Amino acid sequence: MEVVPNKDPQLKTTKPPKSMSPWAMARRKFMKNKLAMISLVYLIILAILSFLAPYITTVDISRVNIGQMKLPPSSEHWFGTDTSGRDVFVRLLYGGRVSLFVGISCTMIILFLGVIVGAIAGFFGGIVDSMLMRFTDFVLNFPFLVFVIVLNAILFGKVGGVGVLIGVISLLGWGGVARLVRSKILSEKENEYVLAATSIGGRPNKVIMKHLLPNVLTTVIVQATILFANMIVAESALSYLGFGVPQEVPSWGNMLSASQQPEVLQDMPWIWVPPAIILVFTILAINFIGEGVKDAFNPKSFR
Amino acid sequence: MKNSQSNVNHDPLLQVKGLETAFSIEGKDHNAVDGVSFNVEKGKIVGIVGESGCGKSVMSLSVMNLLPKGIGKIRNGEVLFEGRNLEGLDDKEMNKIRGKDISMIFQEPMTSLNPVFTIGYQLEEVLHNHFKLSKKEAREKVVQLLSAVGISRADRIVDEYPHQLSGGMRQRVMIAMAIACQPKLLIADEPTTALDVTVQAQILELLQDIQKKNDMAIIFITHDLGVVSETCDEVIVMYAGRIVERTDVQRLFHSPKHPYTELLMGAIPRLEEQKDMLATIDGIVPSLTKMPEVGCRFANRCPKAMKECTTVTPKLAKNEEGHEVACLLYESSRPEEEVLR
Amino acid sequence: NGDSGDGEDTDTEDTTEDTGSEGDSGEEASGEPQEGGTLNYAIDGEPEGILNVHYYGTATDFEIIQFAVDPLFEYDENLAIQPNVADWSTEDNKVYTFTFEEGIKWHNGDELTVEDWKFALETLASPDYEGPRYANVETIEGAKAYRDGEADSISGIEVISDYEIKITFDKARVNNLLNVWSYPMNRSYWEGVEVADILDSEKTRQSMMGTGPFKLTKVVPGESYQFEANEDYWKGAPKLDKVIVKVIDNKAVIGALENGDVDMVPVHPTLGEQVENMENVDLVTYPGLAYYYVGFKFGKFDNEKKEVVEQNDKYANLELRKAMYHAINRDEWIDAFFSGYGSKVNAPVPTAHWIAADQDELNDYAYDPEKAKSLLDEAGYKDVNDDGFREDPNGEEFVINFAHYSSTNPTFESRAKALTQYWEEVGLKAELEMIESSLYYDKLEKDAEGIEVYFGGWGTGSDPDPSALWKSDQLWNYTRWVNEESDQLLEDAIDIDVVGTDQEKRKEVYGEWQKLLNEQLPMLYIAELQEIYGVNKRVGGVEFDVSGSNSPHEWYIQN
Amino acid sequence: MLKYTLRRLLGMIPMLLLISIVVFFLALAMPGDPFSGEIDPNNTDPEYIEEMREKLGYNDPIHVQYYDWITGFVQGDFGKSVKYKIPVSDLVAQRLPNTLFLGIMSLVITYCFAFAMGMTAGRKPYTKLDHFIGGFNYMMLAIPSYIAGVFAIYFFSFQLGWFPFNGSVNIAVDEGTLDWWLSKVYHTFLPALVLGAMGTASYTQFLRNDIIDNSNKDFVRTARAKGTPESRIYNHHILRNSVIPLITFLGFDLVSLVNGALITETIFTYPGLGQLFLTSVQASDYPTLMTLTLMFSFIVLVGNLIADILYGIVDPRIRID
Amino acid sequence: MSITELNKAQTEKLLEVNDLKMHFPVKGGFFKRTIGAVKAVDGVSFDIKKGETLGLVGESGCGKSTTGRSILRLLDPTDGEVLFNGEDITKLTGKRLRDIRQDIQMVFQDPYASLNPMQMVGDIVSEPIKNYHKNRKGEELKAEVMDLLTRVGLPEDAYYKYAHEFSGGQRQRIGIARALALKPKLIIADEPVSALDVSVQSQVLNLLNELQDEFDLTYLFIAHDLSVVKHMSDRIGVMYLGNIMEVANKSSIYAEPLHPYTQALISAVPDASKIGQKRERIVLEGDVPSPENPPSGCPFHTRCPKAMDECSKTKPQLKEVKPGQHVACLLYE
Ligand SMILES: Nc1ncnc2c1ncn2[C@@H]1O[C@H](COP(=O)(O)OP(=O)(O)OP(=O)(O)O)[C@@H](O)[C@H]1O
Ligand SMILES: Nc1ncnc2c1ncn2[C@@H]1O[C@H](COP(=O)(O)OP(=O)(O)OP(=O)(O)O)[C@@H](O)[C@H]1O
Ligand SMILES: [Mg+2]
Ligand SMILES: [Mg+2]
Repeated sequence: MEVVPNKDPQLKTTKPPKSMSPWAMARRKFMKNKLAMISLVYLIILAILSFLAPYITTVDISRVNIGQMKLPPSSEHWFGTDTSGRDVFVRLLYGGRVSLFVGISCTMIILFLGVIVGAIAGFFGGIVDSMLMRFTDFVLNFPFLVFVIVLNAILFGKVGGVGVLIGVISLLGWGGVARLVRSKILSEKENEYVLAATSIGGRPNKVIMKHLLPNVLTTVIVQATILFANMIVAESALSYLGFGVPQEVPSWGNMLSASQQPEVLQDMPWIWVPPAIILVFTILAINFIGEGVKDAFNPKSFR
Repeated sequence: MKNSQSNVNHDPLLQVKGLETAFSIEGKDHNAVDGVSFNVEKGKIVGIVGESGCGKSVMSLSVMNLLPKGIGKIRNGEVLFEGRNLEGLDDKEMNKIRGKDISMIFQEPMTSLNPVFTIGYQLEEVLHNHFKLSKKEAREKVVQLLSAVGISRADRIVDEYPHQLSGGMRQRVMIAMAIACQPKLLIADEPTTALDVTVQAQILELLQDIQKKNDMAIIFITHDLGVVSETCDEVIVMYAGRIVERTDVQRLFHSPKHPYTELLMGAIPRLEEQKDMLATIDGIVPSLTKMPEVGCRFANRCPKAMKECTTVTPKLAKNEEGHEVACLLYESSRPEEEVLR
Repeated sequence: NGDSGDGEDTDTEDTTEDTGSEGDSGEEASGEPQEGGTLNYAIDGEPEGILNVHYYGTATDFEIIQFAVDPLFEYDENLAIQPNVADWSTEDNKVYTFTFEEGIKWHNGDELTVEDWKFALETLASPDYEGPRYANVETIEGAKAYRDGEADSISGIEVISDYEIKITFDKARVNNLLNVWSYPMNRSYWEGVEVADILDSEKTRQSMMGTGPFKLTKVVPGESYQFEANEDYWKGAPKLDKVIVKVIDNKAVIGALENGDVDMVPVHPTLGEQVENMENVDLVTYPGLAYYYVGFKFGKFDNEKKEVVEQNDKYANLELRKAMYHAINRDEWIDAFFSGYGSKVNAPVPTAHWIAADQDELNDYAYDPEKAKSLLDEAGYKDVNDDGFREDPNGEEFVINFAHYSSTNPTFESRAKALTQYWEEVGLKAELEMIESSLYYDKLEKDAEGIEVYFGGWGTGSDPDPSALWKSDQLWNYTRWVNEESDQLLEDAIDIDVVGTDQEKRKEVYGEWQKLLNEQLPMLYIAELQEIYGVNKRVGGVEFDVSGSNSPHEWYIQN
Repeated sequence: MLKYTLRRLLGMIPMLLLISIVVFFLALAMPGDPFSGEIDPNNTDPEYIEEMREKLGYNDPIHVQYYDWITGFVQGDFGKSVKYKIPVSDLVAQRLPNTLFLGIMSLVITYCFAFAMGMTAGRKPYTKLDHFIGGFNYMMLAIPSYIAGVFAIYFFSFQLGWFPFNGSVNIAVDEGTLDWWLSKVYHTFLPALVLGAMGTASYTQFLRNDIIDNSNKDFVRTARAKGTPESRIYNHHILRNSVIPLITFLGFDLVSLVNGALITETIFTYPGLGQLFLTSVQASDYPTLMTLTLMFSFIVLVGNLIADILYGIVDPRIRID
Repeated sequence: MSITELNKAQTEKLLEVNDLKMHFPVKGGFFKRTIGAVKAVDGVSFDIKKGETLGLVGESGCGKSTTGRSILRLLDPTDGEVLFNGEDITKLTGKRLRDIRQDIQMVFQDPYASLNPMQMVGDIVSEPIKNYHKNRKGEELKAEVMDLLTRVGLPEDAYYKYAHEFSGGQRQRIGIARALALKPKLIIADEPVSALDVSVQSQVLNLLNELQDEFDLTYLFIAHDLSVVKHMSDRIGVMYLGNIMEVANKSSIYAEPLHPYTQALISAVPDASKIGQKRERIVLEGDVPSPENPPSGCPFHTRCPKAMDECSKTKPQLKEVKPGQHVACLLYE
C-alpha cells in the first residue's frame, strides 16, 4: 500500500512530519523487528567477544596441557577442556574470531567481485554482458565444495593458512552474486528513473554509482546475510572435513571435528556441543537478521 | 424510475443495505465501504464511478463474499440477492451462487487467468462447478461460448494458454467465463481500463450485446465517466467509501448535484468542446486510516465547503426528482437530528 | 610407502594408525561353545579391495583376507616359526626341503600341492608381477634371472613330488625361511589369467581362492565381505557358519560395539577405556610390534649412489639429543595420548619381540628436565640474548624444526605440539610443522628441505632384521645416520657364519646393536603400543598373542 | 523440444572442454603422477620413473598431453586409481549406483516433506502450525549437515538402534530380490534424510511463500468468483503455479547433492562417489580425483540443463524450441 | 496561447523528424544471433514548431515512447534523422550529445518508477543542474530548486523529502520540475497523466499548460487518450504500429478525420457529451499485429474496414491531403 501522508499544498496547517529516507525507514522497520534485533545484538556481542579474545584472556591457546586434558566444565574452565587440555571457552572465542573473520572476508570479497561483474554486465549489456556472463556461468559450473577441496589440496603444503582458504572460497563463490546483481540491475534499469538520470545528462558511471547501485544495494545486503551464513557454514564444513583452516588454528569447524573421535562424541559433549550450538545460533541469528533486512527493505514499504 | 416504485411482488435483483466493509490495518478496523445502500434491478446496467481508492472494488468484492480472508470483513449491513441474504452464507453455499447467479470480471485481463491452464480448461471448470456435464459436452459448450464472445478461432483457442492471447482476447475469455452459466448479475470491475480504446470499444459493444441477449443485470465499475455515459442506465458516484450521488445517467450528466460529481466532470477533457482550463480537485482521496470521523468526507477538498461540512455527516437522500445526493447543500441530505439541533 | 619389507607386515604408520602387526599374549572368553552363528567382524578403515594375499597392500585388506587363507608356516607366542601346512628341513640354511600336509583342499575342491606354491613363487618373481612382494622370493636362487627374463624357470625351485619341494636360496642366511613367501596360489584357478592381469582381475577383486577356514561368498566393494565356513578345512570345520566383515567408520566403533552391531573390531588406544567399561564387550589387548620415535636428519641420501652424501650437523651433538630425550615426559605423554595403552621404549625394538634387549641393559632416559638443562648448559646451548630460549654454542638462534604428519585426527597436532612444549620447557625453541600425511613419508624419503626433526612410527615384522631401516646404504634409513659399528652388527646378525642357526646368538648381536643405538640416539625412541581389540562377550575361542589371533576356525558364538 | 535439448547439449561441449582444461591444469599442479596412476609410487628408481614418464608421454608438450588425456577420457579411459589399483572407470561404476540411489532418495524425501509442510503452512499462514513449521525450518536451515549427520547417527543408530549407521546394503541378502531393495532403502534412509533435510527447509519455506503469494493473485480471485471450491483452488490452481519454480530446482538440486554427498557419504561411511572423492583427496589418488572432479562439474552442467528444460516443459509460458 | 503568437511561431521548426526508424533486434537461435527485429518505429516523420504542442496518440505498443526516447537519444535510432534547430542529433556523441539534452527534456509516464526512491526530492531536481553547471552549488542552487518546486505547485519543504512521501500527482510534479531545471526548449511528455486519476490528471494538465506559456516551451505530448491529447495539443499525430497515419491540426483531425484508423479511434472514444444519443461506433476487428512481423503494405490493412487489395501491397506515404492535414492512406492517392 502506498503511504500517502496528507501533503496537500493547501493544508499547510499540519506540521510536516519528519521526512525519512528509505534507508531510515528500513532501519526503523528493522529496529521494530524483535527477533532480528535480538539476533543482531547476539551477533554483535559475539563478534566483540571474539575479536577482543586476545585481550580478554592471555592464555596461550595453542598450548597443550597434558595435565588438564578432557576436564569437564568447572569454575576454572567454564566449558571444560578438550583432548589437548585447552580451555574450550577460550578456544570458542578464538574460534569465533576465525570463523567470523573467514565468513566476513569471504562475504566481502565475493560481494565485491560479484557486484562489479554483475553491475558491469547488467549495465552495459551487449558483448560485455555476454562475455562476462559466459565467464560467470563457467565459474558457476564448478561444484563449489569439490573445487575448494581440490584447490586446497593443491595449495596446502605450499602456501597454507586462512588466507588461502578465503582466497579459494571467494574465487569460486562470486558467480551467484554476479548473476543476481546483473538480473537486478537489468530489471532496475527498466525503471524510468534510470532513463531519467541519463536524460538529464548523467554520465554512465554516475548513473551506475548514484542511481542503480543504491537501489540494487538492498538486494545485495539481503544477499550478503545469506552469503555470510553460507560462508560460515562452508568454513566449518571444510574445517570439519580437514580441508579448511589449519588444524592448529581454532575455528568452530576445527573444534567440531573433535566429534569425529568417538570418545569425544559420546563421552565429552562439552568439547563439541558448545561450538555446535554457537554455530547453529550464529547461523540462526544471521538468518533472522537477513529476514529482518529483507522485510525492512521490502519495496512495498516505500516507493 | 423503476426502483422507485414500491412493488411488493417485485423485489430488486440485488439489494445492498447499509453495507460496511472494514480492513484491519495495524490491528484496527477501518471502513473502506461505509454504509452503502443501493439496489440493482433486473436487466439494468448500474455504473459505479469514483476516484481510485474510493471503495468500488471492495464494495463489489463484499457482494461476492470475496474479501481477502482475515484482513477484510463485512461489519454491518446485508446483501440480498433475489431476496436471499448472502451475508453469512458459508463458502459452500456461496460457491453455488458465485459464477452461476452472480459472476464477476476484473480489471486486469493479463493476470486474471491462471497462466498454467489452458483456456478451455479454465472455462470448463466453471461449467463443472455448477453443472454435471461430460467432458465432451463441456468442451462443446466452451467452444460455443468463445464464439459467442467473438473469438474467431474458438476451437483452437481452447487449447491455448492465456499468455498466447492478447489483452482484448483475454478479456473476452473472462467474459465468456462470466456468462457461461447465464448469471443474472454480472459485476464488471473496470473491465476495460487496461485496454486500448479500440479494444475497449469492442468489449463494451460485446457486453451490451450480451446484456441484452441474456437480460442480465450488470454492475459496471469504472472511473471513466465517458464509458458510464455510453453504457449505463443508472450511475452511482462513490467517494471515500460512501455513495455521494445516485441517479439515472441522463440526469447525472445533465445536472450533477454533488460538487464532487461536478468537479469530476469538469476535470475530464472532452473531444467535443475545447476548454482552456480543466476543473481540478485539490488533494487526494484520504487513505483509510486518515478518514475523517464525522462530516462530509469530501469537505476538505470541496470548494463549496461550509463550516458545518466537517461536523455534520450528510445522508444520501432522494430529492423530488428521484435524484439521490449526499451533500449538505441540499436540504434533504441533512440528518433530521442535526436539523433539530 | 615405508615398509620393513616383510610379507605379512605392512604399512605400520598410516593415517588411520593401524598397526597391522601380529603379536603375542592372550585373552580367553569363557562360555559354552556353540555350533553355527554369524560373526560380525569390523575394520575401521577403508580397504583397497585387493583380495589377494599375493598382491594386497594395506593391513586393512589383510584383515579381510586372513579368513580365507592359511599360510604354510605360522608363528608361536614367541614369534618362533612353526610348521603349519608345510614342514621343512635344512642342513645349511641354504637348501630347504618342504613337506606339505596331504589332503588339503582349496575352496574350489582342488587339492593343494607343492605346485601351487611353486606357482605362487613364480608369479611373485615374474617380470609382470605388480605387487609389492618380490622381496619375498628374491633370495631364491635364480629368481633374479627369472625376473630379468634370462631364465624360463626359477632354478632354485625343485618339485620332488606333489607334496615335497626343495628350495635353494642364493646363500645361507639365518632368516631365509622367515623371509620366503609362504602362501600358495591355486594354479588351476588362475589358469588363463596373465600375471600382468591378475591385479585387475575379477578374481582378485570379487572373489578369493584360499585354503583357509572360510570361503569368501560375497563382496560389496568397500563396504562388506561375507564368508562362509569351509567345512573341509583341514584342521577341522569352523564352528562359525558365517563371518561378515564390515567396513565401519572410526567414529562408529564405540556405538557399533555397544549395540552389538559388530562383534569384533580393532580399537584405537584412545577408545580403550570406553570399551573396557562396556558390559557386553571385552577389551582384549596384546603387545604390539610397532613403536614411535622422534628422528633426526643427519644428512641427505643419494639414491643412485646408495649413500649419504651431505651432512647436517645441527643435531650432531649427542648431548643435545640426550637433553632433548630427558626433556620428554614419555610416561605422561603416552598416558595422555594413548590412554596408557602403551609404554616407553628405549631402543628401536618393541619389548615383546624376542630379539628385544634386556631392558635393564639399556639406558632409560627418564624425564628429568633439570638434567636436560644441565646437559644443554654443558654443551654450550645457553640463552645468551635473554629471550627465554637457548642459543646454540655459537650464539646463533637455535630452533628445533619439528615435523609431524597430519590428518583429520586432531590429536596428532596436539601430541606433536606437546613434544615441542617439552623442549621449550628446557629452553629449546621449537616449531611444529604439520605435513599432510599423504606427502609425509615421501618427503622424509626425499630428505625434503625443512624437515630436521621428525616424528615417525615403524613396525617390526616377525623377521626381526632391521637392516632396511638402519644400514647406511638404505633408502629407508630416514635419519641418514651412518655408523660402521651398527652396519657391522646388522650384517653379523644375519650372517650364518657369525650367528649360525642359533637364535640366542642372533639375539645377542641384536642386543649389542640395541645398546649401541640406545647410546648413540640417532632417534629418540618414544613408545610402543598395545594392540587392542573389542570383542563381544558372545564370542568365544578367540586367542591373541604377539603373533596375532589364533585361527578363526576355533572361534565360536556362545550364549 | 528435442531440438532445443540437442542444441543445449551441443552448447555444453565448449563449456565442458574449458572445464576439462581447468581440471587438467589443476592436475598438472598436483605433485606426482596425476593422470594414470601407472607409475608405481613404491618404486623410486629414477631410471624407472624416467622410463615410465617417457612411456606415458609426460615429456610431451602440454597440449599433446592434454589431447591424449582428454581423448582417453572421452573414451572412458580415466586412468588407474593409485589407491585401489583398478581402473577409475570400474571404481566409478561401483560407486555411482549408490550415489544415485542416495540422491534419488534424498530428493524424494525433500519433495515429500517439503510438499506436506509447505502446503500446510501456505494454506494457513500465520497460524500456530505455520509458525511451528517455520521455526522448525529455521532450525533445519541453521544446522549444518555434518552436525545433523553426526547427531542422526548418534541418536537414531546408537541410541535408538533404528537405522544402520554405515554401508549401503546388508550383505546377507541376495542382490535383486525385494529384500535386497528394502535393505538398500533401509541403509540409505538415514543419510538420505540428512541430505534431504538440507533442501527440505528451504523448499518448504519457498513453497509456503509462493503459495501465499499466489493465493493473492488475480487468477485465484477469478477462480473463487466462478465458484470453485476452496480445496480445489489450493490443490489445483495455486499448487500448480507454485510447483513450477520448485520443479526447476530439481536441476540445481543435483548441484547441491554433489556438495552434500561429499559430507553425508563420508559421515555415514556410505560407499558413493562423494566418499570416494574425499578418500582420493586424502590418499592423493589423483586419477580418481580428476575423474570425479570432472564428473561432478559435468553433473552440475547437466543439472543446469535439466533445470532449463524442465522449466520449458512445466511452464507453458516458456516456449523452447 | 493566442492565435497570433502561434502564427508567428509557426515559421520556425524547432524539431524535425525524418523517416525515423527504431528496430530492436530479436535474438535467438543457437548462437544468439539476431534473427529478426521488432519494428517499434518504422519510418516516422513529423515536425514541431517552436512554441506549439504536438500530440502523439496511438494504442499501446505502437511506438510512441520509442519515438520519444529516440529523439532524446535514450535509444540509438536505427535510421532516419532528427533535426533539432536544424542540426541532426542522431549521430551526436559524447559532449555534444550531453549538451543537446540541456535543450530537450522528458517527463515520464510512471510517477512511481521515474523517481529514484533513494534520493531526496531536492537532489532529484538539482541533479540536472549539477550535471551541467558544476559551479552552481550551495544556497544559490538550493534557492533555485526551491523556486522550481513552488513553481510546479509543491511545498518548499518537499526539498527534504523522498519520493515515497508523495502522491502520484505530486510525483509527476517533481518529474516536471526536474525536466524544467535545465530550462529546456523542448519537453517530451511521455504519457504524463495516464497513471493518474482524473482529478489529479487535470491538475497536471493545467500545470503543463501554464508552464508552456511561462517558460516558452515546446511540447511533444504523448498519450493514448485522444481527449487528453486534443485538450493539450495544437496538432496531433496518430500512430499505428510504428507509423504515423495522420498528422493534422487538432480541429481538423477531430472534425474530419481522414484516415480510417483515425476515424475508428475517434469514434471509439466514449464521450460523456454524447449522452443519450446512441451513436455509431466503428468497432475494429481483431488486435494490433505484432511489430515483429508487421503486415505488408499498409500496416493497418488487416483491420481496416475500407481496405482494398492494393493496401496489402503498397505502403502508403504521408501526404498532405488537405492544407495542414497529412495522411498516409491509399484512399487519398
Ligand atoms: N487488502 C486490503 N487491505 C487494506 N486496505 C485495502 C485493501 N484493499 C483495499 N483497501 C483499501 O480500501 C480502499 C478502497 O479500495 P478499492 O480497491 O475498493 O478502491 P477502488 O475504488 O476499487 O479503486 P481503483 O479504482 O483503484 O480500483 C482503499 O483505501 C484501499 O486502500
Ligand atoms: N528495449 C526494447 N527491446 C525490444 N522491444 C522493445 C523495446 N522497447 C520497446 N519495444 C517494443 O517496441 C514496441 C513499441 O513500444 P513503445 O514502448 O514505444 O510503445 P508505446 O506506444 O509507448 O506503448 P505504451 O502506450 O504501452 O507506452 C512494443 O512492441 C515494444 O514491445
Ligand atoms: Mg478497484
Ligand atoms: Mg509508452
